Formats: sequence, structure tokens, C-alpha cells
Amino acid sequence: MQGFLDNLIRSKGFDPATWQYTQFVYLAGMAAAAFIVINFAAITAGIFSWAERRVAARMQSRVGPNRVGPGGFLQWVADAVKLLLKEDLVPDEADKLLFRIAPYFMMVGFACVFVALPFSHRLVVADMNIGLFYILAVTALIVVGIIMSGWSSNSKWSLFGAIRSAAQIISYEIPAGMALMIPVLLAGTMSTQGIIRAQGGWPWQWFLFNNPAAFAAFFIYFISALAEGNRTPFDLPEAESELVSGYNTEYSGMRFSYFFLVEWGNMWVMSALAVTMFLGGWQIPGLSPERFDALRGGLGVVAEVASLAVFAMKTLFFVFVVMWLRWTLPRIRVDQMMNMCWKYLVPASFAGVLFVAAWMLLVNAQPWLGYAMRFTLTALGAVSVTLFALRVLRNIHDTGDKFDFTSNW
Amino acid sequence: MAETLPPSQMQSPGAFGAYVRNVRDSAMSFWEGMSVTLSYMFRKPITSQYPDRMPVSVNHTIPARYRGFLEVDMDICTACQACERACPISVINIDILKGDGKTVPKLRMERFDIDIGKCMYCGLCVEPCPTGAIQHTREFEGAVMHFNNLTLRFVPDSLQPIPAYKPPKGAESFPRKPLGEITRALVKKWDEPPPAFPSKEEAAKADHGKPKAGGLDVAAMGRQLAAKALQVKEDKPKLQKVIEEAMAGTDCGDCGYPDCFGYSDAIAQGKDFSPDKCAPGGADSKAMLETILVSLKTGVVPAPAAPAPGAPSGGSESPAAPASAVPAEAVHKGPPLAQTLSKDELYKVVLDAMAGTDCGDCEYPDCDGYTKGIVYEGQTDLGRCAPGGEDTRTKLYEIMLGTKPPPK
Amino acid sequence: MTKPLEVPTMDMENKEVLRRIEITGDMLLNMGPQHPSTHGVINFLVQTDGEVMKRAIPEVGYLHRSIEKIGERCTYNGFMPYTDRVDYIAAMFANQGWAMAVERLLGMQIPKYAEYCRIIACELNRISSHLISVGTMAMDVGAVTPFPYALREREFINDLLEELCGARLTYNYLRIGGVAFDLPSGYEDKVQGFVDHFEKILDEFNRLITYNEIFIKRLAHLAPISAQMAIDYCLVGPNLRATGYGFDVRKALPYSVYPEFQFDVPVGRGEVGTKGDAWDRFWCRVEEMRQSCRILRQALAQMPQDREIMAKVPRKIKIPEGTEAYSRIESARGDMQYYVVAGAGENAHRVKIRTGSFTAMGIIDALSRGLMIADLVALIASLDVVAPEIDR
Amino acid sequence: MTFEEIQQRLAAKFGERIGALAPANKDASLLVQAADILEICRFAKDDEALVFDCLMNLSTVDWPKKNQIEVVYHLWSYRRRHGFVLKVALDRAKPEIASITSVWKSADWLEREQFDLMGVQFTGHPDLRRIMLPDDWVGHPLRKDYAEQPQWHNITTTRDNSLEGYVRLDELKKKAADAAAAAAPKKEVLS
Repeated sequence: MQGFLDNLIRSKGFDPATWQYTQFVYLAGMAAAAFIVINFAAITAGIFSWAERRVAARMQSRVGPNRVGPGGFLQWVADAVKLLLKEDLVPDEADKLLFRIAPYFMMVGFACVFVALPFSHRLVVADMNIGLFYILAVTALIVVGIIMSGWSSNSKWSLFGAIRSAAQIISYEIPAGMALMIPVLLAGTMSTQGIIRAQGGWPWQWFLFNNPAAFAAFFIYFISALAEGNRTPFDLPEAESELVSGYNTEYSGMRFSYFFLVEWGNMWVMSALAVTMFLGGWQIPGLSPERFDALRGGLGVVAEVASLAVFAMKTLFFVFVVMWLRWTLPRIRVDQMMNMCWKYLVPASFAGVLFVAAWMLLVNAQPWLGYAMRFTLTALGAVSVTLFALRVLRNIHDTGDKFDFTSNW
Repeated sequence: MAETLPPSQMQSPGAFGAYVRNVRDSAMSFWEGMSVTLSYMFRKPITSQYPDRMPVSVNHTIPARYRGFLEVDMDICTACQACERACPISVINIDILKGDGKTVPKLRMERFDIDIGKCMYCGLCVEPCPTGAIQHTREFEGAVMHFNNLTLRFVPDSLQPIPAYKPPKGAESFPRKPLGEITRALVKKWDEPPPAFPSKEEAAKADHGKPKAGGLDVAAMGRQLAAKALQVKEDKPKLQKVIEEAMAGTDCGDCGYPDCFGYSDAIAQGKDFSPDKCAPGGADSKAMLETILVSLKTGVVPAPAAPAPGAPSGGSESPAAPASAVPAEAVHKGPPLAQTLSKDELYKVVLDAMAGTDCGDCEYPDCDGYTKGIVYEGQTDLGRCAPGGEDTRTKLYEIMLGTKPPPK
Repeated sequence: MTKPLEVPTMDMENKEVLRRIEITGDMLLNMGPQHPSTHGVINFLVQTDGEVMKRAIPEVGYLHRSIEKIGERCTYNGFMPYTDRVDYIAAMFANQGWAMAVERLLGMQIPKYAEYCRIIACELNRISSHLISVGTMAMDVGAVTPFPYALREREFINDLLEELCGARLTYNYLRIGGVAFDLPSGYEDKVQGFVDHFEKILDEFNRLITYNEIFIKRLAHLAPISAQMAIDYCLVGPNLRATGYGFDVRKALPYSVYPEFQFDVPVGRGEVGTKGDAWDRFWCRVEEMRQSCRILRQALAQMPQDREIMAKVPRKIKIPEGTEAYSRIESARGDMQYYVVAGAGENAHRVKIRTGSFTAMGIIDALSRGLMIADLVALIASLDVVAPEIDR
Repeated sequence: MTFEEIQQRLAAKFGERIGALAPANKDASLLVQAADILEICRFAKDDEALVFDCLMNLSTVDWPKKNQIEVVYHLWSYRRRHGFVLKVALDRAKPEIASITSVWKSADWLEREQFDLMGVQFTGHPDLRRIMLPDDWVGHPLRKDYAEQPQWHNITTTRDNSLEGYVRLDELKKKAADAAAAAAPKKEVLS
């Protein structure tokens, strides 16, 4: 975005470096970008909450909200307005100050991530060379918000939820961080755009199928991201059956909507990061990034929109996978959660990093090995997807039902 | 005792083997589970969107036997109150005006309320109804704003009481309105204001002691019937008609006989001597039947009791204090039944006086044995019938010895 | 037994009521009575040190309607709707228990066809009760989807029973001496259709949740109960059979027409954890549903054709005072027992209903030592306790 | 083993303190003294032939006429598949009996319930508190002469019946109709 602003200033005939108002222009640009990004985050969070309720309903053989707007699409607007109008309770023994600012901490932690997240070929707020490092650092703020909200609600259940959530997020930072080291190793840079450019459009060019360790790293990252987003099977902090609703039990109205927004918005962040790192981001199959940069005028705009669409499609698929997991798996117990992190994910991710390092040396020596591995892994992936689809169809016919995706929406 | 080690420490040996097996098991079971939930994405959801987006209206989807709100078709209600007695939580409340059958119909219902807020829809009231007047409808949408709107009033205006229905003899089916029509009309709209109930004091002021016009004068009616019974003493069918007039005439079957004809015929033939079996008739029928029985036995109609002091000179005693039909000593006592009846007639009378539960408390195998002991083997201890208790004991003394039983 | 625990808690009028919990610096948690996973209104005073519980003292009585006192006021047939409310999730068994007790008081035999109607209604109700228990247990452990699947199947059973006797939950279908209604026309093939469909759904249910790795990890080795401890605490039904001791009243003390059916009694084998743990109790209930389907098939096949639903019973039932009767039936929650002492006149002198959930609650205190809070939730769900049955 | 054999076995052990079996029409039960209930139960559980390893049911029956409260123990042996009934008659004014929680654990809750609902004192019970009713409830509901207290902590235990309102409504309507009838000219009332 800074390049864009510099061109703007030059077009006005000033030299960005010397002109005394450049900082104000940057400030205005940042404000505009922030406004766009936060609205994008809020709207996607709302839409995901409606989408999740429809997906959950359909998976449980129910219908889900379909009254407000076409197919119930404006349900989230109704919810948002309801939450805004609801009374904003503060329990009297609560620690008033902490209770009030906790949601804003979480909001800040969540919104800052969008700075480094790419959307398409040129659409990114700031393509920093420390992009990934920045993202990992900023998500830590959410934990501060959660502990503050749990502690300040002055209720035993909230405290339980907060401490569980803190333990979970902090301990899963490590496997997530290590798993993300592998694409950094393969791409050689930490900037998110750089990592996407290092991959290609076709599946076998993705880091996911680059080598077995990267394949495993994707799953390790995905599981850790689930834990950091407090999503099933790690939704211990808001375990309905044990802690009623964990740290956000005492919140209501506007403040609750922030918790609500962060939880659903986090789904986009989690999936976008996974797609950026392992699935070739906005790369359009068949169009190499260099030729993409060279495109100008109408064709350039079309390619830009296509890259945005590709990125959005991949991310939405993974958001669907996150929802799908929530409505299938039961919840892990606290000690099993810690046990899984420290005994399964951390060793696996460390081993993965070492393996990739060795693997890159090997591929430099024997390049054909890389291609062979990529194609076999891609073939493996394709086969398992088809097997899964057949299994799903057999499930339907086993219980005597029919394939029916159109009725009773 | 089973010690409960925290499960995580019970990891099996061979950690790496367990590690791989755990990962494989998890992957396999997630694969299975996820395939099931995804398969439901491509199936028709089962739920239907009541109340407005229903493929077919909800009343047709409910089976015929559904037990919804109760409905009473007053045209075929015989006012026998069998449903009121059958209800475990007394949700049905019926007020009956007794009449002498000539100027005023014999039984008129002044009030028939069912509190559907308290009703538990158990269906016990529908079974004993002789004409099937009370039925469960398929109505269940009864949301109301005020608790007091939950009472269905089947007698629309208490000033025009509804006469009881006299079912034609041997009728099998009774014409009734289509099920649900009456209740649908009675269930109030959800936001209807509750009726303005008067406070307790206002109602007390309104309470007037004057007997209701055309009300039944039990004692006078009893003596009339007794006199008529004496004239037709030999002619059993006519006697049966007179006795049946004393009863409520609802054929409800609570007396153990199929209908009123059966019970009155048993009394007329001398097979049954208990005046208190007519439940709907209640105290009035019992008093009238006692007058008739005593007059049949003694051959003299009992004189009217002294008019209650201060009652208006109109000669009508207030029904509240029915003259005790059998002034204990005034009437000349005939010989006890033991001498007048033949052995098997006496046997039937004694057997009927007992509780008839064959409980064996009287050390005889059953009531039949005990009765044979009294009638044929001269058993003198008449107090052994435990379930029958005090009233059987007095009846047995009266039948066998014609005297009052000594205090226990 | 540790010293009873002492802690001051405020009573309604702020009177200091000494609740017997020791002050040891542990956190005192009131889990309930309004809590999403205590299966009705039950309160657990939990003394925890962080996540691990030292003791969980159950407090019951929030749903006490003293149905036994009402039994002394109602007539024999009038009490039947109240027995529905003893355990409204498996109401048919409570009806059957009361009907059998009073029939033993009267010493009467009921027609075979009526027995078949009772068995069909009871076995359908057993499946619907187990569906609720299995569904809520999956939800308490976090898997939300199996619950709507279980409820969807239960909805089919509710429709079947609604068509049979007019009510969906509190049936009041049985009468002293038989049943209230005959099977409606075409009912047999509807039940047959349901049973065929249901067995396929059971396999799918097993694939979805029973053998799910997280589900197994959460429930294996959780609060294992030995057969000896179960008998000592008088656990009954699936809870007892999960410990490996296969006692089923339908087999051990056959009543009604059960001897005419072939079905086996699922017994806990410790397939995934130790024998008698929470997973075994869950598995026993799933298998019992399969066996109930078998019974239903045989019942439909061997049904007599005389369609005589009621024995000859006097309208006013009078039983000499002091006669007693004891009836035992295999309810969905185990061995439900009625002890009835007849009173003078038309109602009973004393009615005592001993239910499976009541004694199952007694064992929670002993089992809860050292578990975590999430385990206590899973333990309560695995014992399938239901508040109305505990408090009556 | 049949009821008679069980009775003889107990009589052999305890001699004259064991009475005869109850008459035929009731379930075979044995009336024993309150004092030695603990001893009999322990013997019933430990004895090889009886092996009553489960106290199935413990109920109390209130007989105001005989001024007695009868405690009824239903025992069951899972191994021998036979059951038995022990009865103890206690004085109604002060029902007191030894607790058998030391023999069977299921007795703990069963006895607490009978203490709560019938007021029978079980001496030696580890934690004899009310189980169903609040701790400061007055009276024992299952007694025949129990009168419910009108309110508990100013929460009323009764609810007025809405039907009375309707009755008062009818009364008023009748009063108005009579007044109108009295004002109107007299005419013969015909059915």
C-alpha cells in the first residue's frame, strides 16, 4: 500500500521523500485501510456465524435460520442489531475497568493480523518482510484479553474458562510457530506475499505436497490453529456442558458481540494463513507470478479479480472444514489437550523442520527427487479425496436415504 | 476398591508404537465420523417449519387418538358425573340442579367447567362416559395471556341450565357434533383479557339463601314415591318404574348394574337392599330409596318430620336438611327379615350386605362361605366382615335380629 | 470415610447454615441445580483443587413431588397417570410396574394379547429412553451432532406411541388388568418399518460417535465400577451389566411374555478401557437398543390374534387392607420395583417405588474422588440418572 | 432357597428371636426385633447359604391404628437368585433403629430418604440429613397425620383455584337475573 501512496504523491508532482505532508498522507491511507479491513473482518464474522448455523443445521438434519432475508442471509444483521440494543451488564463485584477493556484487547489482537494477510496479487495492507513473525506476535494479544475477561467477571466458571483458554493458546503457539517455519524454510522469506510467490498455481507446486514433513506440518498447523481459535475439538473454554460459556458468560450486549466477532473472524484468519502458507494463496494455475506482474490494463484487472476469487474460494473451503469439524468431533479434556500438544505436536513439528532442512539439501543434490515426491503426494491426495467422496455416497445409501441437496432449504 | 488413576498416566509401554497407533486411530475415526456428517449435508433435513411453513396443516398430521383439549357435547351429556369422579385431580366441575321431573326436568346442569390449565390429558374421564359426550379433541394450541382464561365453560349461560340427555333404550351410537368444533369455539384468543372476577366479599353479598325455583323437595318426593310403591307392591314392573324414578336415571353403571333399570329391577325383585349405590343421585336418591324401602317393608308411609322451625309456611322444607326418612322408633318394627324370607332369599340378602371382596379376613375362604355359615350353619358372630366394617355389621344385625348392633 | 466437611453458606434469610464441607483452601463449586449437564435439577457441591475434584456431594430433592404420598390418595386406576411422571422418559415401564403390582394384589391374570401390547409399547419406550441417554451423553462430552440424530429417531417412536395411545411422553396407556387401547390398524407394519430403518441408523451412529477416538479417550478407564461395588451400591440395569455381571430381570425373573422371546443381554467387556467404565455403560445401552429391536420383531411375529385387551376388572377396585405386593420389572434404567400395601377402601395404604437412578446417585460421591470436572459431567451422563426418578 | 428354608436357617442361627413367617396372603416376610437387626443383616450377607449381597429396597409403612411404623427390608441375593423380606415394627412416637450402612452401601441413601419422609432415626448412619426436603422443613410428609405447613420461607405452598372466580361470577349473574325477575311482573314459570 505504501508504494501505491508514493505513486499517488508523485502523480501530484511532489517527491514523497521530501514533501512535508507525506506522513499525513500515509496516516490517511492507513486510516482508510484500517476502516476497510475492520469492516471486512466484522462482516465476514457475521456472515460466517449465519453460514455456520446453516451448515450445522444441515449436518444435523435440521433447517437452520431461513426467515430473515433470502435464505436467512440477513440473520447476522438481526443478531448484531439485537446485541447492540441489549443491555450491557457489568456484574457489581466485577473488576469494572478490566471487565470493560478486555473485549477491546481481543479486538485489537484480532484486527492487527489483517495487516499482513494477503487478499490477492496486489491487495495486501502492508507486505512486510517479517509478515509471518508479525502475525504470530500479534495473536498473543488475544490471550491477554481472554484472561482479563475471565478474571474480571469474578465468577468461578469464567475463571475456569479463562485459565483453560490461556493454557491452551499459549502452549499451542509453539507447534503452530514451528509448523509455519517449514514454508518459511522452503520459500526463504517470511513475507506472506513472498511465500505465495514461491509456490505455483498447480497443486503439485504447493508447499503442501512438497514433501511429507510439509504435508504433516499443514495438519499440525491446522490443529494448533483450531486450538488457538478455541474451536472444537478444543472448545474447552466455552464448554457448554461444563462451564456454561466460559470466559464470556458474564458479558452481554455490545461487549459480547466483540467476543462473538473475534471467534468467528478468527476462522477467516486461520484459513487464510493456512492457504497462504501451504496451498499457494492467490496463485492462478498456469500464470506465473512474473507474467502476472507484467500484466497491465483490463487484463491486469481481470487477473487481479481472478486471484482474489481463487484465494477466497480456498479460504472459504477451509472455513467450511473448521465448521464441519465442530459438528462432528467431541471435546478433548484439559489434560489430554496439554498431553497432545507437548507429546505429539511439538516433537512432530521439530522433527518436521529438521526433515525439511535435510530434504532441501537432498533436492538440491538430486532435483528429480523433488518432482517425484511432489507428484506422488499429489496423487495420494487426489486418491484419498475420491475415496472419501465415495464413502460419503455409500453413507447416504446405507441408511436408505437419497442424495438430495435441493429440497427443504 | 477400584483406584481411579488419572487416565493419561496409564499409557501403554512402547511409546512410539502407541504414538503411531494413536495417530492412526484418530485419523481413521475422524475419517469415519466426518464422512457421516458430510453425508447429511446431502440429505433432506427432517424438520418441518411449524406453524407457518407446513407442507400439510398440523391438525391432519396428528393421529386420531391424540389426547388434546377435552370437549363435552352437552346435547348427549346425561349429567351422571362419572367423568368428574374418574378425574384424579378433579379438573372437571359440574353443578347439577335436581328437579321433580314434572314441572322441571329431573337433572339440569347449571355449570360444566373443565380447567384445561390443570388437566393432565390422561384420558381417564373419557372411558366411563356412557354416551361418549366427553372426548379428547386434536386441539392443542391454547396459548393464553391470563391463567384464568384456561377454563372451558361448556354451559354457556348459568341462567339457562341444560337438561340432561335421556338416551333412548339400547341406543348404541349417539349423534354428536364433529369433534373439536365446540372446543375450538371455546378456546379464547391468546391475548383476550381475563373475565372480571368479583372479589370474595361482593360474591358473598350476592349469595341468597332462597331455594331455587322448581328445586326438588327430597322428603316430599320420597313420601310420594313410597305411597305409589305401596299401591303397586305386587306388580313388579310397575314397582320397578317407581323405584327408578327415585334414581338419577343416567345409566352410568357406577352401581355395578349395567343401567338404572337393572338396579331398580334388583330392588323391586328384592335381590338388592342397599339404597346408596346410585352415585350420580348421591344423597337425594339415597334418602328417597330409603323411604321407599322402609315403607315397602313396614307397609306404612313414614309421617313427614316436624317442619323445620322458621321455614316459610309454604310447607317446603329446605332441601338442605332432608328429613331423616327413617325416624328410628316412631315406625312400628316388623319381624326381622330372617323369619319372613326363605333360606335362599335370605342368603342373597346377607351376601349382598357384605363387602364382597372374598378377602378371607372372616376366616371363611370367601364371603360366600361366611354367608352360608350365617344362613345355614347358624354362625352367630356377625362382625367378622373387616372390609365391610361398621355398616355391614349393622345391616347383618338388622337382617338377622332386627335390632341395633351392640357397640363394638 | 473422610471427616464430614464444614463450610458456612448463606441460607435464604442469610442465616448461617453450616454445610458440612471442610475449609481446606480448595475451591467450592456449586454445580447445579440449574446446570446444562446435570440431567435435570440436581446440585453437586464440588470441592475442587483446580481441575481435579476432591469430592462431589450430590444434593437431590429439587424435583420431589412426593408421588408416593399421592399414591395413598388416588384410586388404583387414578394413580396410573402419576406413575408416568415418576420417569417421564421411560413412562411405559412405570405404568407396567404399577399395573403388575396391583394385578398381583388382586391375584389376576391378564389376556396374552394385552401382554403383547404392553411388551411392544415398553420395548419402543426402552429404545426412545436409551436414545435420549446416549444422545445427551455424546453432547455432554462435546459432540453435538449425535444428539439431534438420536432425537430424530426418538421422534419416529413418539409418533408411533402417539398413534397407539394418544400421548407422546406421559402415555397412561396401561390399565389394571390390560391396556387401554388396541393396536390401530396397520400398526404392525409401521413398527416393522421403523425397526428395519432403525438398525441401519444404529450402525451409522456407532461409526459417528461410539468408536470415535476422542470419545474413547474421554470415556475409557473413566470411573470403572467393579461388579462387587455395583452390587453393594445396588446399581441396576445397564450400569450393572456394564460391570460384566449380566443380570436382567427379563431373563432372571421372567415376567409377562418375555420367556417367549430370544434375545441376549449385552454385558460390558472392557473393549476399549477397563471393564465397567463409562464407555462400557454407553456401549451397553447402544447394544440394548439392538436387542429391543429383536424383541419387537419377534413380538410382532408371534402376536396372538384374539385382540382381547382387557381382563374383567370391577370398576371400583377394593382390596382388603394390609395385603402387600412386590413387582420387579426391567425398566430402561434398570430394576424398577414397586412395593404396594393395600389400604381400606379404594386406594393404597403405602406405595414405595425404588428406581435405578436413586441408587446410582448414591455411588457418584464415592466415584468422584480424583476425577476432573469434565469427567464428573461424563460420569453423570454415563450413569443415566434422571432427576424425576431420583426425587419422585 | 425357598422362604421357609431361609427362615429355618435364620432360626437355627438366632434361635427364638426369629418369629414365624407371615401369613400366606402376604409376601413371605419375617418380623424381627429392632435390637438385633444389624446382627441379622450381617449374618444374612456373610452366610454362605444365604449370600444376601444386595439390600434392594428399604421402605417404611405408617400404621397409626396399630401405633406402629413398620420398616421393611427387601433383601436380594444375586448369586443365589433368591430374595427375602425382613420387617421391624417400631413405636410410632419415637421410631429408632440401628443403621445398616455398614453392611450394605445402598442403605446410605435409602435410610436418609426414610429419615426425611417418615422420621425414622437410624442410629450410626454416617451422614443422616434430609435428602428430599430442605434442611429446615418441619414434619415428615409420608406420615398419615402430616399437615403441610402453609408456607416455607414465605413461599406459599398452595395456589388459589381459578374456578372459584367463575363460581363468584355466576353468583353475581344470578343475583342480577333474580333482581330483574323480581322487578318484572309475576308469571307462571313453566319448564
